[in-house]
Amino acid sequence: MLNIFQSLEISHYIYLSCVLFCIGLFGVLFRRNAIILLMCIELMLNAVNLLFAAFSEYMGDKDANGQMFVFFIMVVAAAEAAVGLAILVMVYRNTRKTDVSFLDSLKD
Amino acid sequence: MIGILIVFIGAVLVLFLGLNKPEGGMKTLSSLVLFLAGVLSLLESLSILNFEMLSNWAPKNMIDFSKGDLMFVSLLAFVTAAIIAIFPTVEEKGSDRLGLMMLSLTGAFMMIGADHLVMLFLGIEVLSIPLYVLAGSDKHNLRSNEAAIKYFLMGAFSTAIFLLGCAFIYGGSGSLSLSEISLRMSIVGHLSEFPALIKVGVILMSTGLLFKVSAFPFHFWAPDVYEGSPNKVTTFMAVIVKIAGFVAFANYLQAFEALATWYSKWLIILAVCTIIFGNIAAISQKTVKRTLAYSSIAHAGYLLLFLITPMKANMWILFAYSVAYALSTVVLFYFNDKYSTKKEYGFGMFSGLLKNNQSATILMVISLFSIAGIPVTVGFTAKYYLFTSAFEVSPLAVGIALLGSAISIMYYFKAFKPMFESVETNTNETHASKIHFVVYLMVAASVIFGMFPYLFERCF
Amino acid sequence: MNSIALILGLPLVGFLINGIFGKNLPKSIVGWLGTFTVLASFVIALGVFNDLRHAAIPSEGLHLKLFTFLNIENFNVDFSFTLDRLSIMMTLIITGIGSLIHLYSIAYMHEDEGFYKFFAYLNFFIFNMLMLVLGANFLMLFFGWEGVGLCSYLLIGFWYKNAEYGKAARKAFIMNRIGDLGLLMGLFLIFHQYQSLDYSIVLPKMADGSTSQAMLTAISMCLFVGAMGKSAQIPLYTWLPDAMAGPTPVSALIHAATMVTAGVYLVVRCEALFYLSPITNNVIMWVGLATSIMAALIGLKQNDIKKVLAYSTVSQLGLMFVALGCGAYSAAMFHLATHAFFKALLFLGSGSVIHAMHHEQDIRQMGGLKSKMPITYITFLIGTLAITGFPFLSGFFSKDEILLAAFEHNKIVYILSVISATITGLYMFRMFFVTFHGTYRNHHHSFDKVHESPWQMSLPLMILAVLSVLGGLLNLPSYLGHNVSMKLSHWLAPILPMAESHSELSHNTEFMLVGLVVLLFVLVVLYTRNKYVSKNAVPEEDALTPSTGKVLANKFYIDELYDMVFVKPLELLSALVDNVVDSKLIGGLISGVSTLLVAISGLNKKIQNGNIEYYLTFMVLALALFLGFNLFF
Amino acid sequence: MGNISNLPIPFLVLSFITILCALYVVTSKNPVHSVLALILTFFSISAHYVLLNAQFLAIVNLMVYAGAIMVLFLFVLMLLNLSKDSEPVKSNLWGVAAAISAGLLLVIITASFQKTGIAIMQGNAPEIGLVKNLGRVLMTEYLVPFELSGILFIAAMVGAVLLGKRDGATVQEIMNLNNDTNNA
Amino acid sequence: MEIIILPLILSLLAAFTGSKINKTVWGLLSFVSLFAMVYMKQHYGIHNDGVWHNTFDVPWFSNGIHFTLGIDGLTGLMILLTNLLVPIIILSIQTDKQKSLIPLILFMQAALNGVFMAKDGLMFYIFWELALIPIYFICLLYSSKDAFKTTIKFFIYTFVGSLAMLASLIYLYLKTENHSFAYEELLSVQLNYTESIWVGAGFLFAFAVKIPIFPFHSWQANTYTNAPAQGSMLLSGIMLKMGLYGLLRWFMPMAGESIAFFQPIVIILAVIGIIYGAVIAIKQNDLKRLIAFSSLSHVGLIAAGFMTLSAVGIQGGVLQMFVHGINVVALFYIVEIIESHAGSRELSQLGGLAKFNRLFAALYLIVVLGTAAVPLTNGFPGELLLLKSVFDYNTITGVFAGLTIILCAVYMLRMYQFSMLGEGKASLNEIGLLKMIPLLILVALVIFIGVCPQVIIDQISPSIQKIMLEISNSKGVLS
Repeated sequence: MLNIFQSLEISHYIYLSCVLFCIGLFGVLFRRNAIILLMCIELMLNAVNLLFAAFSEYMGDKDANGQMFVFFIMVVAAAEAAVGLAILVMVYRNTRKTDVSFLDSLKD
Repeated sequence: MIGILIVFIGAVLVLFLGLNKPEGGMKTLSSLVLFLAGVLSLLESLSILNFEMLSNWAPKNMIDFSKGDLMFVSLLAFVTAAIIAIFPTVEEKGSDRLGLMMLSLTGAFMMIGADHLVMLFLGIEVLSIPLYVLAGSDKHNLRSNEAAIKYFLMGAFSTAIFLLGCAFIYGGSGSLSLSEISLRMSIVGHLSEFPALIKVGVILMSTGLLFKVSAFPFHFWAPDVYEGSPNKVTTFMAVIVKIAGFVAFANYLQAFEALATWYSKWLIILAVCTIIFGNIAAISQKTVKRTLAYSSIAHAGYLLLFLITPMKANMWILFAYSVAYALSTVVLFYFNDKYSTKKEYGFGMFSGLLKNNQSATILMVISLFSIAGIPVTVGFTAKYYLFTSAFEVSPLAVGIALLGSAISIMYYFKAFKPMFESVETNTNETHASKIHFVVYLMVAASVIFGMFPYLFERCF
Repeated sequence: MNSIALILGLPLVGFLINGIFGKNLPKSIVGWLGTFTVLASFVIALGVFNDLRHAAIPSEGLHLKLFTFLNIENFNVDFSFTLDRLSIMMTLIITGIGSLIHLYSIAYMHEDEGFYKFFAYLNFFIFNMLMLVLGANFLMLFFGWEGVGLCSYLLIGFWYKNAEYGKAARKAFIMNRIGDLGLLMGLFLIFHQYQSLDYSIVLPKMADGSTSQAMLTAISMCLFVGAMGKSAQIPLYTWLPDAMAGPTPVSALIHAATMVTAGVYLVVRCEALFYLSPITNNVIMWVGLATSIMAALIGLKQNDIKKVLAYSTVSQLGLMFVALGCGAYSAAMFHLATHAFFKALLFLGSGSVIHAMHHEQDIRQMGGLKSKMPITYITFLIGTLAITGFPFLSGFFSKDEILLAAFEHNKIVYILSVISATITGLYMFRMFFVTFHGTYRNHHHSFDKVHESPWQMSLPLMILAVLSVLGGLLNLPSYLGHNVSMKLSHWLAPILPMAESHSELSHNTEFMLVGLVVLLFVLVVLYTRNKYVSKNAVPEEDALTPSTGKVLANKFYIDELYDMVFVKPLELLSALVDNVVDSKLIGGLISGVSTLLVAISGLNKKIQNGNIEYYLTFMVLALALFLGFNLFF
Repeated sequence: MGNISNLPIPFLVLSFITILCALYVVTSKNPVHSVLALILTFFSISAHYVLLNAQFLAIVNLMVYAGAIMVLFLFVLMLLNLSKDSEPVKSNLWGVAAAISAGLLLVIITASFQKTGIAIMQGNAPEIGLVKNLGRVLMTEYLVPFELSGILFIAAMVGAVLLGKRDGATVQEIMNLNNDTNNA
Repeated sequence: MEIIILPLILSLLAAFTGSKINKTVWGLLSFVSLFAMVYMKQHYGIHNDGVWHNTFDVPWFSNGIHFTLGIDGLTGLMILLTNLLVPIIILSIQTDKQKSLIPLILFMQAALNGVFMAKDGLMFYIFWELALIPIYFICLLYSSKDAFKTTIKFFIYTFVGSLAMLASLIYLYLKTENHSFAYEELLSVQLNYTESIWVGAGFLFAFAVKIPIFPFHSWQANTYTNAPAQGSMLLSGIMLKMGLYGLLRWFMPMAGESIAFFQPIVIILAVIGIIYGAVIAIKQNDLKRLIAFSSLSHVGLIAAGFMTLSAVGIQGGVLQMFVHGINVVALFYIVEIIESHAGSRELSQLGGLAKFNRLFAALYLIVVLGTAAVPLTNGFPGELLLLKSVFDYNTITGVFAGLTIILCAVYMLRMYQFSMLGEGKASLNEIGLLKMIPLLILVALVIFIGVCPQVIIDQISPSIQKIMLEISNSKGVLS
């Protein structure tokens, strides 16, 4: 489609994905709202998706494996989001909080 | 495949038939279905039965159950059947919990049989997602809620890391199929020639799996989630997730056999750390459940030792250890569930058990011996096999593991003090109640397997 | 039946019957059984004695091997016995005096509830003592050695309800054990050197001069330590006076006549060894001398009739060791024999007194007993004269021989020995006069109740008195004529090949020395008679004793010293080791490990704090570390 | 690492937008803004997919992520009335710690690839990312996972229902219920 | 096999019917294994050739790990001791309340027989551990307050020891040519010096804890004190012998070259232990504690004797193992009688008991004398041989070890005096004649062995020679 790949290296996508992934990761560590945490995890997953797609392109030769994997990740992410939000809503119903730092009654 | 099929169908059946009935009504059905799945898998693994049609339908490149894998499938099916059978059900209507547990089990089967990273990933998720829910299934208990959200967030997080690892491996090896990867790796041959992508991928994927099996330092979720979840779910988590995780881990590492010298280096360190950490942290625990949680971390450490041995020929050792671990852990969680009350969930719950219920005492004693690895229980046999095979690779690690099992006595035997105490009070109703016959069977099995250990080797 | 087996076996049979069935037997049977078994042994021994006199080879004796005791590689010890000229002499003394004392005990112990036990113990003692002297190897000797120590323990503590007696008994046993350890080490050295413990193998090898001087000295010193314990020499003598807690016949038999002389026997038996180790000889001589003088001095101020005799025994034993140190083995044996006679006599006599006085032992509570107890009085007098060296009584000759040997050897030793002998006279006559002369001083029991003892008691007294008088005939000095003199020395000569035949002194010198001794004796008698009979002096109350006397009365505070130097520190050490080292240090180390583990375990609380953010951060950091570690190192 | 100036403009622009949006997701105080930023991120990632010859994925990404999942998030946010800046701000220390952790990981991961040689992307056949091709692969090679992902959905559905089911307990009751266990 | 199966069956029977049948019956029944042992000895024809005859052999864990039992003179003596003492221990149970000890004791008997007969390394380890389990429960079941702490300490301590042994065994196992745990195979392994030190240290640690050799003894006194008398008897009478047996049978031949390295260490530690135990025993007030420390002292001597590697030392040691078993069981039996009939085992509460029962006093005295190694009692020959061997090894250690005969007399006589003699505060209830019979048997043995020790030496000496040959083969150090 485009000739941009003439000068594009796979490493660029790796870096991009890693940066995205780590941004998500930073969010997970930094934020306390469970919903935002969930969103950050989605961001991390998307970073991985991007990487898979890039690798799929990089492999060339009609390799659809990477793209298939992205497909399945999306499937799982959807299911995960559903369950995660259900849990979140349940917790919120019981405690009126979505702040994870208050959930520390289970400890040594 | 037959296992997945039957358990899935069973789960759907249970879900629909039990829609408006109390959960107890579906208990027998679900454990029978699981038992059937276990028996069929066992027969298949012993080459007595053959389900060619099924295996022909499914392309081999995705999921492939070897004979050994089928043994694990049947073990997990049996154990889940036992868990469902011996633990009490909730009073609510609807059999969602049973159904979810069975669905989760199919995920475990997928992990065991996975020969493709997609399959492995999917298996992990099918195993985990119902578990996130189950952990929080005691909806009105804040502790259960907390367990669910902790488990979910950390689980999802580790999944992301796992997936990043998958991506790197895909990028490094150009394939997602484990056997394909293995083939390509063996052609490349020399260690230094592997792209760094693969090593990073292996580490990241391992992190995801180490999280699942709750190995140090990715164990943080385990004590909290174990404590907060309902007892039945905790048991399921402690046994099924761990065993399935290790089988998957072993299968997946086998694909990277060419890297064995490299990965066994850090696996040894991890194993040693996990053993030391699990055992030491367990000492100061006050509640039985948390103690068992840390004990399961320690067991993860022992099992990590397995991963440094030549795994292909030794899968039966993993099996033996899984049997030992499953039998004793289930029984101990059962007793914890049976005797703990709202007020007393520490070791005091066993106080005066000897006086009130001698058979329960004996069962507990044998299970504790088994989990502590004292002969002639299966716990010893399994540990013996495991340590002997690991000894050749790293005597030092085995030495520490031995020390670890000595430390473990400190907390396992804590239960004996209240048990053998002479108490003034009259018969304790909870203590005096009958014990499920399956528990007897399990304890008997742990002694029999302990006395005739060659059964394991023969079956593989 | 072999006569050795009979000699040994009869007392054993007596012990077993009395010990097992004695409780249910009438006292008369028990007593006579005990007596007759020993008497029978004596008679048989006499027969053997007769045989030995006519034996073709004088150094040879009878042998008896029962069975192998131990046989491991080259360590081979048999349960075997030998009866030669030396052991027959000891056997005769043991069984002879033993049977007299048995007879005496029938009456003396008649009232005691442990009557059967007493006879069983006595018989057992005789058996052990015989084993000691008859054993054909050092281990047999050791058996008897420990056995008599045991019997001594049992008999000292015979009145077990009295805790003090029990303490004395234990003291005796433990002191003996200290000596035994020395003996045992000597045995090990002997075996190490000669690969055997049999006399027949070891003794000739010792004599042939092939052993190094150092080894000989080491062995002999070890054996001497054993002898010190058993024969109550400094520093191991303190048990003997305490041993007087036992019934008087026991004191007579064990702590005067037989057991305590075992040390002398041992040295004589190993004559070759000791003869060849001059260092040890010197040590023996000086230790013996010191013991002799010290005990004599202490004896001066003792008021317990038996204590006086006990210190006298220690003193006499010291003299015997002086003789041994000087190489006068036959003189030592001679004194051993005569001492057995008169000391047994004295003890039995004192027993008779005690019996009459209803177990009162303090001489200050006595006095004027001669009228009431004529037989006892006369026999006691004979005994006193014998021990103090009244001319031509047994003690005179035997002591003289020792003094001569000392004179020959070392003049200083001679002078000190003479002093010791003189002090003997002082305290013996002091005791004698205070007890039998003067006026009766006891207020608890009236004088009328004092009575002469029954015949079972007086008969042994009389026999022993006769022996004390005639005992000198055994070994008359050479100046009395060649035919009658030195019988014992000649008898023992084949057993003692190394010891020189002495008497290089001219008879004149001997006469002069004897004269000196006699003169001293007379002075002593006059002095004491003057003090205790004419002036009727009575020893002061303990509190009033002047300071020098106090030191003597308190036995030089040796017991206190031992208590301070050995017993207390040991007890302190025990408490220290138990409470500090064991529980705190070693026990603490082990429990410290578990405490440490628990403490480390508690640290986990900091990390596992329930907060998911921490968990996630830790996981990420761990992962980073993990990756970094793998990729960079 | 290649020279940035050599990179094609579309890639650079897209990457810039993606990272910027992602950062906004993470740092925005308002959850709704975060969601919207995340949707933007997904859009830009979809554009990347198009660049990478993954047309189907680009569409699916928009539909599933930006469409379904994000709407779900928004829905929950609205439902729980969390649209305002309810989240207490974490201390800077936490921010630093999190940044260090994440940065460390990033540095280490990227540093790991220093040794990986510069590989020019080969370029795929453009038609590979079309639904026709992907569908074929999905129904042949990936049939099993495809079927089995059904189990996943059943599980997720049952789970969500189980948790979402109302059973009439009020907050107060739940609090009471939990009090005794918490205190014990 | 018979003598493992028989007690096991009896144990199960006792567990199920225990409450109905008198304890004496169980005591008598347990004598059956003694007869079985005699039968076995006849059956397998032990010709005193020193060979460790196989009596039972089936593959077990895998082909290299067999269930192999064997018997020779040494094993024979040890199982004789076990099967002789166990009935006596059962008969020593005083009240019906303690009946539930019987199955545990019988189980223990089976395990102990297994330990002594095991010819396969792993089996040895398994029986070794199995023997630990019943004793742990015996200690836990009827014991005083802080029993849990002491028993867990005991258990973990010995468990750590046995794990060290397991590590050594596995190391040897992996070194064998065809991966086998058979005794002969393990013996034939050639190790270099460093390896042999590690392997030896593993074995030695296990045995040193069990024996116990100073300073690994800290579990001992408290465990003895807290355990019921039967537990103390089993522990000191038989279980300590496991350690010594292991030292002789497993450590010394397997340690290879390193034995020269361990020899002085063990001997010095053992000699320290001799004096250490004796010194502590001197001031003890609790009879059981006193015996515990005396035991430490006595077994130290045995260990030292073994490590001199001389025939005299080893045979004397084996003899003394047997003898110590008898003596210490007799002592604990006496303590049990005193405690149950006089109401206390504190020396400060006792005294003057002799007047109540002369027979008891006499038997007690004989046992005390036996322990204090008075000639013509059983303690003497063994101690003589041991002291001789230690003396020959090194004069100074010999002299220090010899102090035991003095110190032992000190504390044993003190113990006897303060409990039996004097005026006393305590009184002794009537002791049935039936209760005296076990004591009579033991005392008869005390005297018999004291007079004719050679009977036992003859039994063991061929097998000891064989073991010594194995030791010298494995390293060529033995002179």
